[in-house]
Amino acid sequence: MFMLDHIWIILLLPILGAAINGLFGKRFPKAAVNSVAVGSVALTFIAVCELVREFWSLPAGAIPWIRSYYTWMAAGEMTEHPFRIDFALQVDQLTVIMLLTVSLVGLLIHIYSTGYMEHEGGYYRFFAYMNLFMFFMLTLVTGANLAVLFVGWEGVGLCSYLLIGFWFRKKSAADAGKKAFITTRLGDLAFMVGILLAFWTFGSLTYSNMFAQASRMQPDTMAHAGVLTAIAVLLFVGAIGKSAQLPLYVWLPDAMEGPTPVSALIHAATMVTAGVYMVARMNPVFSRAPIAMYLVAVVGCITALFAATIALTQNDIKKVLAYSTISQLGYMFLGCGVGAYAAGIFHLMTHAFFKGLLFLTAGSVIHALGGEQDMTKMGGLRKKIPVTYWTMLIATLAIAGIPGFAGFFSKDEILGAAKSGPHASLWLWAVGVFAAGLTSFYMFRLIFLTFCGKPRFDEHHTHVHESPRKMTIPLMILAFLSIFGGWVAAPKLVGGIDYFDRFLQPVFTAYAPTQVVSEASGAPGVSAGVQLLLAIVGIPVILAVIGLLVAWWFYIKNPNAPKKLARQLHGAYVLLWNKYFVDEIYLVLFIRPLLWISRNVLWKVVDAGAIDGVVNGTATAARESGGIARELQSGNTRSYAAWVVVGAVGFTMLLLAFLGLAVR
Amino acid sequence: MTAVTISLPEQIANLRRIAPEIVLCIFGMIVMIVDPFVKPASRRALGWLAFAGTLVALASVHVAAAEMGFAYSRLISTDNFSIFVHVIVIVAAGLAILGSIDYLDREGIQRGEYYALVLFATAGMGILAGANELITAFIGLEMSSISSYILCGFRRKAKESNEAAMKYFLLGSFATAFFLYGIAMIYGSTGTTFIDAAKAELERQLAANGHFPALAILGLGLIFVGLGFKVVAAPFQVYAPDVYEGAPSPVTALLASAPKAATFALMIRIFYVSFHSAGDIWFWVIWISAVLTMFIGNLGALVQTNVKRMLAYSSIAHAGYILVAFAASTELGIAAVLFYLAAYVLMKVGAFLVVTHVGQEGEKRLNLQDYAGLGMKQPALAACFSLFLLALLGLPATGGFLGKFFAFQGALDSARAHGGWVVALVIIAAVNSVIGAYYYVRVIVAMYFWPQSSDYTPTRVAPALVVALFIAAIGTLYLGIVPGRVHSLAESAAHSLPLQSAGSNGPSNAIVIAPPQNAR
Amino acid sequence: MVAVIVFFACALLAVTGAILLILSREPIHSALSLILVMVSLAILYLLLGAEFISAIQIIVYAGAVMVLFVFVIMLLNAGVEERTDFSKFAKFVGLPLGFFLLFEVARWLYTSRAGSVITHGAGTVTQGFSTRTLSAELFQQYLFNFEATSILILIAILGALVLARKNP
Amino acid sequence: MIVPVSYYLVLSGVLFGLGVVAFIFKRNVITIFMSIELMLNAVNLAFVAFARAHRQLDGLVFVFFVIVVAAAEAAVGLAIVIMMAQNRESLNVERVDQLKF
Amino acid sequence: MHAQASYLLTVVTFLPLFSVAALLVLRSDDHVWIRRIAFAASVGEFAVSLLLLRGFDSTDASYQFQEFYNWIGPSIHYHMGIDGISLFLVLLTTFLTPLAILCSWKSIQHNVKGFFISLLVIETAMIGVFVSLDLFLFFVFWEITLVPMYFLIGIWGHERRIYAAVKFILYTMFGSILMLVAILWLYHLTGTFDLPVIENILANSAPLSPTVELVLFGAFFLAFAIKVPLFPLHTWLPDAHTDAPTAGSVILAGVMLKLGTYGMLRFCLPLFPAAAHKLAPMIGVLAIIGIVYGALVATVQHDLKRLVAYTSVSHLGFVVLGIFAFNAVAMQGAIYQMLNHGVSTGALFIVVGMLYDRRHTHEISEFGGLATPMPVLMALFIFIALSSLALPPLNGFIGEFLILIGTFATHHAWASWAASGAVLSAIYLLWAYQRVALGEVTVEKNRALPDASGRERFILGTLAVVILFMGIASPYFTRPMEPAADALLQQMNNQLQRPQNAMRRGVPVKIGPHAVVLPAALAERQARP
Repeated sequence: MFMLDHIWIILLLPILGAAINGLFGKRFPKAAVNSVAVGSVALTFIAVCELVREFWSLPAGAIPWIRSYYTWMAAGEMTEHPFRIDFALQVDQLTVIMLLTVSLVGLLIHIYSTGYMEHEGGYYRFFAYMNLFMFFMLTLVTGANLAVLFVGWEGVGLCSYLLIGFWFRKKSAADAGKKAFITTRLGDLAFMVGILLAFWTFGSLTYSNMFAQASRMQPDTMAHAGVLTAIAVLLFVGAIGKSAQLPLYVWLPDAMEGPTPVSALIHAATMVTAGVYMVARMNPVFSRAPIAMYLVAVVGCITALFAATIALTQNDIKKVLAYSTISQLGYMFLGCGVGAYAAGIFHLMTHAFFKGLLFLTAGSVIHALGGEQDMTKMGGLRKKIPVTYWTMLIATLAIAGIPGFAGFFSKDEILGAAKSGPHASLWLWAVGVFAAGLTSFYMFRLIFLTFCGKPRFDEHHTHVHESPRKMTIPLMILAFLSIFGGWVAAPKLVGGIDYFDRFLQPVFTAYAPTQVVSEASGAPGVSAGVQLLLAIVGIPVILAVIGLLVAWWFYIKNPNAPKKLARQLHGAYVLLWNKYFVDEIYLVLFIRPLLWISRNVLWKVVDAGAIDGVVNGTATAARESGGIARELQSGNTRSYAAWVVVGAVGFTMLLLAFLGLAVR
Repeated sequence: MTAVTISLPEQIANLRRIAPEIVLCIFGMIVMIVDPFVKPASRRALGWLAFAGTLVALASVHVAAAEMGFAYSRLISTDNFSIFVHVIVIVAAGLAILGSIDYLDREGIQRGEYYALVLFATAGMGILAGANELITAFIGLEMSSISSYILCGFRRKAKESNEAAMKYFLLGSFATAFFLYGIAMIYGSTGTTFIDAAKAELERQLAANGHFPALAILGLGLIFVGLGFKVVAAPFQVYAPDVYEGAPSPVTALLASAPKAATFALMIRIFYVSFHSAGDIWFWVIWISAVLTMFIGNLGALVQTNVKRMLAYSSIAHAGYILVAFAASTELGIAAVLFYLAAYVLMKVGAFLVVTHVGQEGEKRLNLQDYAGLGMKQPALAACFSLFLLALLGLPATGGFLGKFFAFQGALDSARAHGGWVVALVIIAAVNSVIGAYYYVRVIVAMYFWPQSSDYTPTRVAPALVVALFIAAIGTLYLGIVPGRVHSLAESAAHSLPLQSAGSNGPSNAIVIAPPQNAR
Repeated sequence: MVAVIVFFACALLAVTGAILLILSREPIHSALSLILVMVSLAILYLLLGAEFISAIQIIVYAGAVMVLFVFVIMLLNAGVEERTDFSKFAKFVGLPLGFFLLFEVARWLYTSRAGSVITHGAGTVTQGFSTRTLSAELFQQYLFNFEATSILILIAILGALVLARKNP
Repeated sequence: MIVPVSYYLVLSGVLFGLGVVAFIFKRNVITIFMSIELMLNAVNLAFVAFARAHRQLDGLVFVFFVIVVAAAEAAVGLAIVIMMAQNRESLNVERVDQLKF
Repeated sequence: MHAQASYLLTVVTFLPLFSVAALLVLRSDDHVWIRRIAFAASVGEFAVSLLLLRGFDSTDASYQFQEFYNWIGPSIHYHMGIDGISLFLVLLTTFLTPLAILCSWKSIQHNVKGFFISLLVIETAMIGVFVSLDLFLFFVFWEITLVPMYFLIGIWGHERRIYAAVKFILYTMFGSILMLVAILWLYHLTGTFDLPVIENILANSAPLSPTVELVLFGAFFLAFAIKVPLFPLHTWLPDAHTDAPTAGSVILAGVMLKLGTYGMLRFCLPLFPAAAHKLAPMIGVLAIIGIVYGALVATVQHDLKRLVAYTSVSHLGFVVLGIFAFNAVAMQGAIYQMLNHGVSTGALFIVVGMLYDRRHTHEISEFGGLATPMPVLMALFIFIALSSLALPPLNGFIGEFLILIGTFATHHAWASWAASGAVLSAIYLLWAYQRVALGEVTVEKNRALPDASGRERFILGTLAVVILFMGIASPYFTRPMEPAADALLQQMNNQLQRPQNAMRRGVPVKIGPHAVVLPAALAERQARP
């Protein structure tokens, strides 16, 4: 039980790595930096495995397993409403899944990065940031209360900022980093208020206490329902920022300015899914707030479609993946929103595998082309970088939901829940399914544009080469996971048990509201074989295949068709190409007015004009009256004598007048 | 009328009670006698002699203090109050003399008469401080005034000095005539000119008629004209900037400090003792005058570029603050006035002595611009000046602050009697001290923040001046940090005045408690 | 009756002298008018039974002091007074208020308690007003003041010495 | 016929007032100085009248002192006038306004 | 109550002044030794002040290390003492001063002696403010802080230093002079200047009438609000900061602004609870306006130092909000935030000063891409900026979080609005950082700028460690504050609940080490039925 008692070791390892590399890495040789960085994450992974091993032998009653290490914040401890936050860590099924995903994907990406970043300046810095990120991400998932979660939550945001702006000399990179941080902070504002409200509602921020309180509340009563909904909505707004949902998704495409491993780790596999994790973690609250749930589902669903449409027209390979990520995150929220938290988390995990893989392979492509990201300048790479091609194809098949691949199982579960789950809604399902078709289309478009057809780059100048082993091995491992990572749920298709779901059920049922039935398996009364068939040739799959075919038709069969179509549907195309002008709208609607008001009204008018005007005006008035006062001193003795007489008359009259008052 | 024979011991006691005046006058005469026998080059020794005179006078204050009581058929009252003021006046004179020694050399007017006049003037102020009779006070006032007129014109060749002397003389005599007429009226309405006897008579008449004799009140008003003129209370302050600017700087130092202290002492005796029961009436005069004085002084100073003139305006402003304490019409108010005077004299003399030095030959360098960079060239001098300025500004840990503090405290203390008006007065004073901060601070700005003016070659600060500045600075700090002793002396001085008439309440040590809201 | 006539005559003379002092443009005329005032006051002092004061009024004031004035006027050759009017304030505020003060003071003096005492004509001098008692008062009761005035005279001498000497 | 003291007092007041008016009205230093003397004379008259009213000697003694002071003042004042005359052309006080504001 | 005689507070308060004496002995061109002695003195002072921590009983709400002597007359005492509120503020002062001295090591080249003397004098004065328990003594120290700061700005400041210095001193003096009147009025009402005694009298025997209380509260509050500075009284601050030398800004932002918030805690709330309650809504709104306004205006500044100055307006708004939320958590948060702001903003000013040392400008446009030539300095910059924008687990977060969570208990809307400050702070700090540090080097001169020297690394490193420590070990600080903060609120509540006419009898009030007997007249008044 060593690891269970010392969960903090999992956090310590990466932060140690970050500290060593950050403080001294500049003087280290690359190998040393590598071994510190990868070593610490590898050790973390091992520690996580050990933790999971020990977790397995825990009795059900001991879960969630909480260890509190020290008091982090304390105030008003002697009052009626003490406030105390312990630095406490928690292990339960959800944590285990997250820990495994994060540490494994993290490890693979670290290994990959040693190859990818080999020739970059600031090598040590990169790994210090990456380790720091691991620390915060692990803090986020292991924290036993919302405050510790918030530490990780903000910390990953910071690392995201640092890593996006890793090439800080590039203005766009620096801008993107800042945009990412500030946009997510906007969500965090609501998140913070949500935390405040949660604290004053539940009297604690520790999950177990909060949930116990929540389960005692009456969602039927207006007051309770209102406050629970408010908490849920506020927290979810935080998730919107962090997980790049509408309308705060704008930072994620820009975040692609960062090095590709960063995109893989942070902006695909782990950080952006923190919102999903949080919603799943807070399921006792969300489940009692149907309106919030519906909001989650709707936002997720619309984002899934919205981002997918933008992805259709993008040419930057990473941008496509970024929009794809937004879209897939939408699926996860859709899952959570319809009550299928397990499905959402399942998709989170499989997405971590295949989207991580997609980014890494994209990185490999870029690496191979010497930094080229524009797909219109690629093509025909299939033969030249076969490992990359095959692994990317696997990932694409996974994301497109082709049966047998990991993504198929998770997406299917989400869509299934949307159709028949506790909070099912047909239109959510329909939109989700349509988006799935679009996903298939743009992903295959990506594959075809990149790997098929004739090379559109200058072959003489660009020496295309397969990436080194340390990059390809992680690709292969992830490809393996992209195929088989979802198979734990496979038995369900034949009427068996969804092991993933069952493993996670305790987390979602422990405090679940009684009236909600959480089991959402396939339609009863139909034989296993038919179920399997229905699933495999279900509408989503069919749409996925259609998407594939359309992509094939457009980009292999008939390469001129896209341009023609773009010309025919000019308006739509411009709209999509420019990402619905959202960035521009934000600029005109919010940013510019805010800056203008700040500068020209608040600073120049209120501060310098009004307030200082009053202050300086007083000074001027004093000086003016000083001028008057000095005018008394005309230098003329007769005037002076007159003043004496004025005083004499004035004061004697005054005295006599008061005397008169006294007499009367 | 029977001839009164005075016993020898009584004679000696009388002499001891006016020992400081005697010492001052004797030293004044010695200076004059020695003067013809001293070579012009070594006349500065007369200055030291005169300074020694002030030292001996200071020592002789102890002699007087050991023999409290009325002297010379009650004309002079040697009490704690008079002793306190004597010390202030003599210290101011001593410092002014120290500041004069090298100044007179520099201006080429080193003459024994100067010192003699300073000593005589000081003796006159001493008489003012101790006078228990109005004609005695009048003579004391004239002794100090006439000496001051002459001292103002001591730089004979300088036109501004002439002008100052003329203005001061004419207006001073004018105001004195009012003062004298006031005395006549009090005499007329009470039949006496003794301050304590007048009090009794006035209170008798008050009891008999239910009101004060109008003539006495009219006399009080005219007395305020005369004395207000001397303490530069508005609207009688008009002459002050001109005279202070034109007079030789050490004389200004003396003029702006010592006579003010002595005259305030007399004012306290007249207003607080004789007219104690009319406090409700004269409060308003003081109130209005205080407000006018503060505003005129501070606002006028605000626009000055001539440092000497600025300090002149500032002394008007300070008269206003003292009047605030004066308005309290309580024992605490008197103590506050006395303490303020003690602090004020030190800082004002100190400030003017610095001006004396920086002015250089012919007092040409009086402008703010001439102080530019003084902080770098003569750091010690500038530090001293800053100390005095900050003290005048009322910064804590200096005497100036405690002066203001006690003044405000004394005034607020009388809130029971005068209600919100006195609070308003204090607030006005507070606002004024912020206005005042600006121009004091501006001099510091010039000294430290402005680039050094190139045409100024600093001259060595003469030892006598160093001693004077040192004393003034230490005194200012002493009064700021451990003012307890001086303040308790001031309190006992205030207590020594026969303020109370029979049957009236004790000094309001003013613990007024807001009445309970719904007391039954 | 004689006293009344004398009083009014002298009062008239005194006021006339004062007005002449104001109106005459030659300083020497003013000085002479002032002497007129002083002399008539001396007569009034007699009427009030203060012979000694009356005497020194003539000797010291009208005699010594005014001679000094006349002497200085002659010395400086002071010509016709220049009637400049630089101070509007003095003209429009000072002078009216000066007259106002005149009436005010006169009124309150008139109504005062002391004013209701009735004096008798010349020759009804009470015993106390003799020069002998006066000097006793001066040298016993007011001895200190008397001594102090000596210093005052000394100061005056010093002043004259310092200020009026020739420029070297 | 008898003369009340108040008559003398009124005369004193009138003279004092005229002295004040003269002080403000006159421009020549010497005549201004004379108006001060006029005021002092008025005071003296008041003193004597009051002494008479109170049947006291003190008032007369005061007059004595006032005269002495006036004499001393005169000496100094005239010395100042002479000094001014040495340094300036005019004895007009209105022209002596170098110090102002 | 600790009855044993202790001179520690006197020593801590006046030790810097004694070092001034040592400095005065030195020749004024002996810069090296002046610096060394000043630094050694301030470090020694810090070490001595740590003794306070050792002897402090963190479970005790009362004043500790009390010293009580007669000073002036019967009513003015030399009364010192600290509680949980002032303890750390004293330590903050003694901690920041050595760093301020160290960061002026090279940048001050003329009139070195005067500079360090000013710094040490100001240290004494500020500590004096925090430890005074006598209103008179408090006011003396309060005013004395102004003068050395005025000289710091005026002599060693930048372009518009004279305007800034004069504005600073007049602005603050205006507030404090009215406070003086209020102090005197309190004396008039109670007959003493001793804070605990006044508290007791006002609370138990002689409650103020609502109007008087409101007026007195206003006078005190105005002085403190100007110092804080609370919107709209803040305009002296940007000017003063912009033109102050680095050490001046550090002390000004680090400690002097806290004098205002400290004053609110120490005087406004306990003495005038009803008025504080009545006006709290208004003050809370002003604080929030300050938070948002300061942040917005900071965003558009093109002068880096002015930008940081405006952040103070924003951050101090949080503190005021926390104080006037009347909640134990918020109040502790506010006190803690004072410390945080002192450390973080002090550090920010030090960074700005280091840039100024190199380039002699504060214009952001003159920088750009500095991370290339000076990575270490810029890394420390971003670290400090993150602390300032309240990133967990750094110190700023704890303070703001505590304030928000406490405020939220009573005022949901306030807390929500205030939370927006966190977003805005991210905007202005990151934008500023970006324009300074990121991108290509835009000004050719900047390419060759040296990175942080050892001394600079030491200064910022120390601050960074403290920032981190305060972020992860906050109870170490907040727990000793708790009793004092609770007692304060308790006292306020008691007074608010007590009906005005319920006067307690019991004439001798035992407060502090000495039994203070009420003035006779008061006692007499009480004895009357």
